Amino acid sequence: MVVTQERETEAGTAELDRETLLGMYERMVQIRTFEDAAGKSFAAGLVPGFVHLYAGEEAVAVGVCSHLSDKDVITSTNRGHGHCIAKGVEIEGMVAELMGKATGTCKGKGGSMHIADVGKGMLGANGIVGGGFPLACGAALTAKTLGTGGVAVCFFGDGASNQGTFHESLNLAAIWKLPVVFVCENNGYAEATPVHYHCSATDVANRAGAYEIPGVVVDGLDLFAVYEAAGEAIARARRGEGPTLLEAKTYRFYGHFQGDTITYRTEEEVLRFRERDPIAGLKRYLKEQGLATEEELDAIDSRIVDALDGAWEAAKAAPFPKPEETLTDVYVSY
Amino acid sequence: MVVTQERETEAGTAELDRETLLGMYERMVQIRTFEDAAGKSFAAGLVPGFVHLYAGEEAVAVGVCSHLSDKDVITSTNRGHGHCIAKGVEIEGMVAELMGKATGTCKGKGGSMHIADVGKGMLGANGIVGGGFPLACGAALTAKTLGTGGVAVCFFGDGASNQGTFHESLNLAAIWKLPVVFVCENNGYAEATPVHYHCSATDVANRAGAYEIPGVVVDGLDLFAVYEAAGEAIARARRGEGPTLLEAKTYRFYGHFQGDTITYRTEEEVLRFRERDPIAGLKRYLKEQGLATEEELDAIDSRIVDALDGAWEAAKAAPFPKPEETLTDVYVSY
Amino acid sequence: MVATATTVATAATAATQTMTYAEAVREAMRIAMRDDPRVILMGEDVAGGAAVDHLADEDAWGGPMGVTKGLVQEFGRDRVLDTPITEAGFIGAAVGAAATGLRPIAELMFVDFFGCCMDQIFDQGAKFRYMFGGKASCPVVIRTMIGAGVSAAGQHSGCHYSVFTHMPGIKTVAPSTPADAKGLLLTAIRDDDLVMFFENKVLYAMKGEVPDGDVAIPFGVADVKREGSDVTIVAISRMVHQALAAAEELAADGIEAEVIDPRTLSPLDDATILESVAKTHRLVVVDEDNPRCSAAADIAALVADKGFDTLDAPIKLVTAPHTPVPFSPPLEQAYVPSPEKIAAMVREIV
Amino acid sequence: MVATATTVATAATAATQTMTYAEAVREAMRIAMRDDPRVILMGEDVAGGAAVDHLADEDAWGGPMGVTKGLVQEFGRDRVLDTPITEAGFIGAAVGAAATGLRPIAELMFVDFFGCCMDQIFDQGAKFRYMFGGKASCPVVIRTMIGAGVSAAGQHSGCHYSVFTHMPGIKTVAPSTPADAKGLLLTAIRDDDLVMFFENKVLYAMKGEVPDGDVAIPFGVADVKREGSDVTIVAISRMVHQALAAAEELAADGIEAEVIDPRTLSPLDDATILESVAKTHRLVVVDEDNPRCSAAADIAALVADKGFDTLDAPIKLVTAPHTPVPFSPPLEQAYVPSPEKIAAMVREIV
Ligand SMILES: Cc1ncc(C[n+]2csc(CCOP(=O)(O)OP(=O)(O)O)c2C)c(N)n1
Ligand SMILES: Cc1ncc(C[n+]2csc(CCOP(=O)(O)OP(=O)(O)O)c2C)c(N)n1
Ligand SMILES: [Mg+2]
Ligand SMILES: [Mg+2]
Repeated sequence: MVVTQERETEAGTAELDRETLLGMYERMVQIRTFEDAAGKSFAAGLVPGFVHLYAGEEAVAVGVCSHLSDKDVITSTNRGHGHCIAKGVEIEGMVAELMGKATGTCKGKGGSMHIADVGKGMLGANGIVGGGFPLACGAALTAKTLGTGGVAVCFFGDGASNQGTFHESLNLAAIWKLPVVFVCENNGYAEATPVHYHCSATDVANRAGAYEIPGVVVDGLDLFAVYEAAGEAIARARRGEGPTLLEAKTYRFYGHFQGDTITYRTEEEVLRFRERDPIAGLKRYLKEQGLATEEELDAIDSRIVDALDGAWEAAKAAPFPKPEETLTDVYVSY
Repeated sequence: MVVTQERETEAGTAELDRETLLGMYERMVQIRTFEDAAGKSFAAGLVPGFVHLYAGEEAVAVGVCSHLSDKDVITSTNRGHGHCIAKGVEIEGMVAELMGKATGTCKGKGGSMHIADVGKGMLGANGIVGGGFPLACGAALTAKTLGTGGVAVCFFGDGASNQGTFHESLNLAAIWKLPVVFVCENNGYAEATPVHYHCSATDVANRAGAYEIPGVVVDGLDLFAVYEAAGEAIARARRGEGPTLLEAKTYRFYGHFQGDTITYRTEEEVLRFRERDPIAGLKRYLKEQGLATEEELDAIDSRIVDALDGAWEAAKAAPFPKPEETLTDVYVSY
Repeated sequence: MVATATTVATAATAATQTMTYAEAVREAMRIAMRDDPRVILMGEDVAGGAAVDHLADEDAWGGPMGVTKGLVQEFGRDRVLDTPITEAGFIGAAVGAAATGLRPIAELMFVDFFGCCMDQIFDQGAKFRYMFGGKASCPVVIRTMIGAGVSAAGQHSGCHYSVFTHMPGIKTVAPSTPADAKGLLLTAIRDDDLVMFFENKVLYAMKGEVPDGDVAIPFGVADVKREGSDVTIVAISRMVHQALAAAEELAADGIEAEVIDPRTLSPLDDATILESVAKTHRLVVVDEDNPRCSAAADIAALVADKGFDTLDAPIKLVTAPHTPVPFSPPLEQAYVPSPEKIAAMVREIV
Repeated sequence: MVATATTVATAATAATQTMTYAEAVREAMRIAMRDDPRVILMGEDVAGGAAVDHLADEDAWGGPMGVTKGLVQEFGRDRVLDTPITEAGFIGAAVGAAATGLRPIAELMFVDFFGCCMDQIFDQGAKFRYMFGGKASCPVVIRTMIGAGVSAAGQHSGCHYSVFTHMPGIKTVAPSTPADAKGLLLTAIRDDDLVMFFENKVLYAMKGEVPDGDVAIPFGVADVKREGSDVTIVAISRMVHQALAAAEELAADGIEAEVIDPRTLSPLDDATILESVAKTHRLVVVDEDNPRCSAAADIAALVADKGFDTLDAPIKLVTAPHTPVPFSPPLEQAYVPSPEKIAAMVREIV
């Protein structure tokens, strides 16, 4: 049942025009830049709470979400910034949210672990490992029942693959043929625990067999590989043929959370993956294919940096919510 | 990973001497007799609460538990009478417990769904579908940590195979190589819902692949098939080689609970399985092989009926617990 | 709170029909499902016999107690969904569906099973709106059975509405009569928040007059089930009937008890309780749930603060003991607050 | 209850050492694990870096907050077990192990995750003894982090000990100081029942004098953290320190508050609370948990019954509001009861 996709970087790009490619590049750089800045701002004491950075995994969120529109819903994890950006959540609001400002996506009530934008089909980062699986089934059930043509995508980590909700949701999605794709971001670790210890399956995608649904392993550092496999899985879901379990082997460039001493990984391992940086890879490809020059890409990068700097400046200047805001938004009516 | 055991009824009986065989026959008849009587007593208003009967599935409990001693622990389900009897819980106490008498196994506090006898390694019937999986892992962890040489066996239904605890426990048992065997009693239904609807796997045992542990399907109406497969799985667990998922295809002769109108099964289906009655099969085998005469078996049957009648008489005569007993046994100390 | 006492009065004057509590629950679902295609029902065997070829829908279970019987016939298997035994999965799916456009009714067979799916309830659905800055809602109703009295023993007899009342973002409803069951469930299904709806299994067979048609009862409006001047008894769910029986017994001795049914615990109608205590100067709270951190304690704490100056006697609680629910009938009888115990407690303070 | 005040007194006179609350927790585990080979520790990254070849045990995480750091070095990976993220699985395994001969300490990283494993706690482990007629016990300790104050937001900041206090068969412990943390955890580990042990994350860095050696503090014995005659403040966990700060503020105005730390909520030391109220005639309960069906309400209900005749004023509660925990620092500050709010509430009734 598990298909490991072996592919040339060139394959599958035929359908991708320059504009789309540059759009994906832009999103990936947006995520990277956002995360680097979030890390620095955390260290500088500007961001309270827990912060889990997505840098290194950009190809997954972008490769998947490039197939989605606002009517499609994603669920996310505590490492959710990348999913938010890839799904079109506004950077300004996200930055303000990290700082707990009134102008934040969630008015400062949610913070890094709970950024959500339901209008954009982003059903929330999630502080509960495994919390998103049933919710994604629910979003898919809505799409199916109301015939919206939408799909749901559930992002989750290798560690989450051992939660009971994984099992319950994949079974439910399979028997109901729900339009949902389960995307495992296997970055090798759940906190300090390596996947080969915590997970009894060599590949998480191998678990698809238990539900008699397709399981696919792709190189999560390769945007095209992710894009292609996600495209197939999402198309299958839209056709009403049910769920797919897609596993992207990826890596987080930072620690589990900011403050992690990362004693459990070797310098050598980190470097090995850093050398396969998905953004650098895409950049190389775009230049080699003559789709963009170094200067054009630099210009995109600068634009993103400027916008992000602006977002941080705005967030810093923005007010904190008023204390009485503590009491609102609990119920629609009470 | 899934092995469907094809076998001749004769195979595997070489190791079984007459005494053992008659012991297993006796246990199976004990269970059947117990369940028939429980059903009648429920209808007569002698047994309050919910009652779920095990008749038809005797070969599973007996085939498995014949490999176990008191140092081995089982967890059970809401259909637990058969497991109790197979694990050696006293019939007198069980009957009294069904009636809620002070002389019951649990002093009348538990009832049908919570009969337990920890000293006998019976960690309780369980009113929560899927409740036993983690507990069995815990019992196995005790055996492993203290080096008792014991194993744990978790009995569960086809319906329970969709609970999150199934997944979490099989993964945990696999990575820790716990001495535990998960025995699925696939009787085709979870309440009124057929397994082909609720379970996305054709065989529950197929799910073993997700944990890279052995998965075995056996004919649960065939005592020898169960005995043999369980023996291998339990031996493997005792050798420290980790868990096995064993699925016994079986059938419940009664409804889900007493009072069930059973509209969801056809008469034809029920008859087809009744014809394969595991006790009748064993009886035939014992006679054909010259291991016992009709008269000898009848004598066993009568002995069991007499003992059971005695147990019911005793239970009827026994006192109910005193109302103040409501307040005891909550804590060891408080 | 938009609810007004007028709404309730209107309901009371409408034409009625005699039906059981179970029928009233079903009737509310039927009305709401006819009314709004976004309302779906899901749970274990709520239809029954899914994918059984030979089974006519009218012969399907409709839940283990038959409460949802007949709904699959009218609404079909796309809106009355049998689920596997997968509480976290399907309750969470109901929550996710509610956040994205449906208005699901999910049946958690027994409240005792909440431990299998609580994260999806209190930590996901109930918190979305707040954590997301007011930009989400989760209009899901989780119907669930509570109550001792049928020897269902330690894992099928609890109440535990206190646990849900404790949690912000959840509304909790515990009807004591067929009329309340119907009217409150209609409100629950149309409500935009996450509602836990507690049905007492012992009351399913109880008959009562139920207003015809689409007559909802607002949340946060207690019902004075009996007027009285000597003591206020606040009682929840089935305990309303135990309290009314106690009140009859007391009346024979000239003690007039006022019996208040809060009907919804969150929101709670503080005003009606406080007004009654201001009149009677005495309070007994009757709750079948375990006593610690209970709804009974919660109501006592309310009155010990806001009603303290009107109190003439200690606030008394009559609750289940701090024990699991025992199986044996005499033990279970000792476990559930009885009219005798309630009456005796009232006598202690009157 | 075998506990006596004498035991406490002995503890107080022993030689002490200054250590943090986190160190005190670790120290208790170390002592108990040395003492009894049946005590094991399990949880997510409680060792850290399981099966990472190059990692020396002294460099392993020891939990996300480092609370269990060093234990794997001394006791090895067979007794300090890293688990997958599988709360129902490993908490349930701890429960099953406890029922069959081990004495596990299981770490539920944040109490907010209880929704992932509650069935195994309240419905299995806590009920075994009762349902099995007194013939089983379940000596497991579940350590878990509570509390707002570090912007951990809506799913990592709750308290919710009320939910566990509500449940029969569970004991609940919420230490407020390093000394109490050590002494109570030692008792918890040796206790034969299921114990929920709530560690406040904001207190981990707090330093205090802690008695040397194996000095346990019995359950069910409240500690009077400050004596006073004008009002009784019962405060839980971190709120003890907020209450003490309020008491200092009030003392400047000549109001002497008695601050009582129940230390264990189940069992609860009713007597100490009632005696104090009998002396001060006034009660304020301070609880960081949400207010409905809370431990605060529970204590208020106790006193509104048994202490009613000694009360001269309404019982006041200072709690978190009925909302999830907000992320933004000014909101979170408004959420947690402050010394100012406590002092103001005391002034309302004194
Ligand atoms: C139910 C639950 N258990 C534990 C945690 C603590 N926790 C947060 S992230 C994390 C690791 C998640 O690992 P993985 O799923 O691989 O995702 P990654 O962090 O690698 O992206 C853990 C244990 C949690 N937030 N929720
Ligand atoms: C958590 C939980 N959900 C639902 C139920 C209600 N229930 C009791 S038995 C049962 C069916 C179990 O089916 P299966 O696992 O196949 O076992 P069988 O009854 O066929 O032996 C259900 C749904 C329950 N007891 N516990
Ligand atoms: Mg990971
Ligand atoms: Mg079955």
